[in-house]
Amino acid sequence: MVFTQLHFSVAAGGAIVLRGPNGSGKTTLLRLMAGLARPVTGQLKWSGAALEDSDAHGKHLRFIGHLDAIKPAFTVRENLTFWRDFWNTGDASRVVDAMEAFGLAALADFPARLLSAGQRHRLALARLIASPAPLWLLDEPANALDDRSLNALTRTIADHRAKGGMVILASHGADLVSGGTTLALDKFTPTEVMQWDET
Amino acid sequence: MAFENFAAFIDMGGYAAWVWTAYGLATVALVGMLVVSRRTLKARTREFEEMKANRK
Amino acid sequence: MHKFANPTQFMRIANAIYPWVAGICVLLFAAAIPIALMFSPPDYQQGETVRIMYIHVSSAWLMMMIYGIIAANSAMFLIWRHPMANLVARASAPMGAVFCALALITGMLWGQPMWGTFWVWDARLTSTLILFFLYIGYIALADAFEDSERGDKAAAILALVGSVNVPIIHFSVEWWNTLHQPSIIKASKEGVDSSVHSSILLPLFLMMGAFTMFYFALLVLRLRSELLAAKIRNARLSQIAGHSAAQPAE
Amino acid sequence: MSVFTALLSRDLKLALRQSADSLTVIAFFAIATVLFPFGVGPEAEVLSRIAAGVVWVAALLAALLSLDRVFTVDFEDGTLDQLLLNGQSMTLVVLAKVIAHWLTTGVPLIIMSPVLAVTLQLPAEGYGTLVLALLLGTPTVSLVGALGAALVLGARRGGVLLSLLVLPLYIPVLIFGTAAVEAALTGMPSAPMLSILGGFALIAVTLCPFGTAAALRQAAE
Repeated sequence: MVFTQLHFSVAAGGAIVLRGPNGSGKTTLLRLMAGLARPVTGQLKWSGAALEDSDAHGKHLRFIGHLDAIKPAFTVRENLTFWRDFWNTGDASRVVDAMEAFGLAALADFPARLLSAGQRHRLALARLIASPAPLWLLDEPANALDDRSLNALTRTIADHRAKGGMVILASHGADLVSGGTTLALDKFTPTEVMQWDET
Repeated sequence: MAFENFAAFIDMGGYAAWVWTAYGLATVALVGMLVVSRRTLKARTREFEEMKANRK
Repeated sequence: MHKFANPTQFMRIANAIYPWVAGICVLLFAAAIPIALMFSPPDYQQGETVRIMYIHVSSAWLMMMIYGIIAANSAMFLIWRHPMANLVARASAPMGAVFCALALITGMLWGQPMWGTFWVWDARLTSTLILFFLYIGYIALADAFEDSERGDKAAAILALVGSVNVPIIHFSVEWWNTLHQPSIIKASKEGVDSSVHSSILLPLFLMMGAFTMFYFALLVLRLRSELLAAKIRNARLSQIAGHSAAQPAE
Repeated sequence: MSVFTALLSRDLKLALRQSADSLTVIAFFAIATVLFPFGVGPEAEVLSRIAAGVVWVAALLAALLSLDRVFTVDFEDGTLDQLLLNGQSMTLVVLAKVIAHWLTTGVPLIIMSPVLAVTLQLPAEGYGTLVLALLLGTPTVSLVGALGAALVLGARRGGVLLSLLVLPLYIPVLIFGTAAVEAALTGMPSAPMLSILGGFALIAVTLCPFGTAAALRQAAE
């Protein structure tokens, strides 16, 4: 929507960091890659084949956006269990692993409405482990995280890539990946949403 | 000609109130749509021209 | 078909036929109005009130035709994402609502002298009323979003849902009507239907033609203004995008 | 199917935890019905004539009230984005949501309806058909309503707009729903009307989920 002439790809184990000022379209680009938005022109390819069916694309990826998709009436465990059951990848024990990885194990049976902003964000990130998928799309994942959680996230991303997973994340702060490609979005000229010829 | 004189035409066989109201409302509706549409078109043309002029 | 998807191409054709459509519209009105009001004979049962029928039926015809046009264009917009189809649907909707209202009001003005009451739960009037609500819903939904693209798509989906529903609603109301209506009104309605002869058909067709041409002529005008609105909006959007991208350099 | 079962059981569990929501809808249904005797007078003859229609209209309005929250909460907290990335089929997601809505509002309304019909002096012959008609008609109400709710996500004045969009589409259900009860009261067979209601439900279940899925997709865009 806001970029032209953007072309890139990510290989297994690879990572891309999207950088750019506010309004440069990092979120839009992530949502395009998730299949949540459709490009006006241009194509999304998975393993070399163009993606036609956005419904099926969902099983390739986990998307963590600004909204955490947490039900306050459920406990931490119930929130994670639901998403694991929903996507049905990985075994049930991963819910516990996920809570441990992001330091939520002690909070497992607390209702999510009691969590702080940082804890909620960690709970959202824990979905990455609870129900695995090859491609992670993370929108500003470092937001609201303390140093320990930041380390946990960095480690989780490194593990994921070591196992052949891919990560694309938008960030304007800390470096969460090593050896990834950086894509600076402010280089691409903004254009009109729909182009009309002058009459 | 279905009417003998002008008065009969206006009277519409006693149904003047209904017939003329219906035709009057139809006229108001059609002319109203025309006027409103033309006015928005003119307003937008002006706005567009101003935008173009400001850009240069 | 895809040639018409390009706004420039589309408007070139539309602007070329506009004077013809407008001219034919004026000619048809010039013929239809005197014939409908003066030269055609009164109906043997309805008397002079039959003259209301010419505009009533013409409005009713347009409200249905416009709904069809909106539904077809909504489908084209959703499937092929033709921007022009969307604009046609959006530019047509207010006109459809006005014709629908006109059909309702003239129907009431016709019903009062004929049936002795402004409103009867006659199948046609009831269906028209429901269609009017569908039009209002469509227009309200199309304008309910800050992001106009969302309004376009939501309204297009609604129009398609409506097009499946209109026949169902019509059938239901028709059935409900035969269940509940006393036979007097039915009889007088059949009186109208059976008395359709040429002296009525000529002014009716002229009036329907005039109304139809009026719609197409006005559609071209409204499309021009919708296109301008889209251009203005896009220019604003690109200004905003330009500003934010320029920020870090400053 | 994991998408369907997981989501359905989650929605039911949520509804159980927040059961006040469902109870409010039922309370509204009762209040709306009880208003009618005050409006038309307590004469048993008048009330029994309009009983079926009143129960149906009040049930439709109560269902309408509950539709607002079918997708709104999920839309606002980001759950909808994740539901769209289910990897199987958005239609399944929609079906799970609709069935959950029907179980948490449609079914309580059906259970409540005979009680309210008693206060409106509905003759004894009518109850079976009233419940059957509601049983066949409310799925359509949920299906069409979910479509409307998906369309108005994020709209200004969403609630009012929803009623404007959805109520005209409910008219066929209302017509045949009340006609079925009326037929039963006059000793005529009500099966034709009931089968038409079933037909509406079949049409709705084949078409509405696709429309709803499309509407949800464009709401997230």
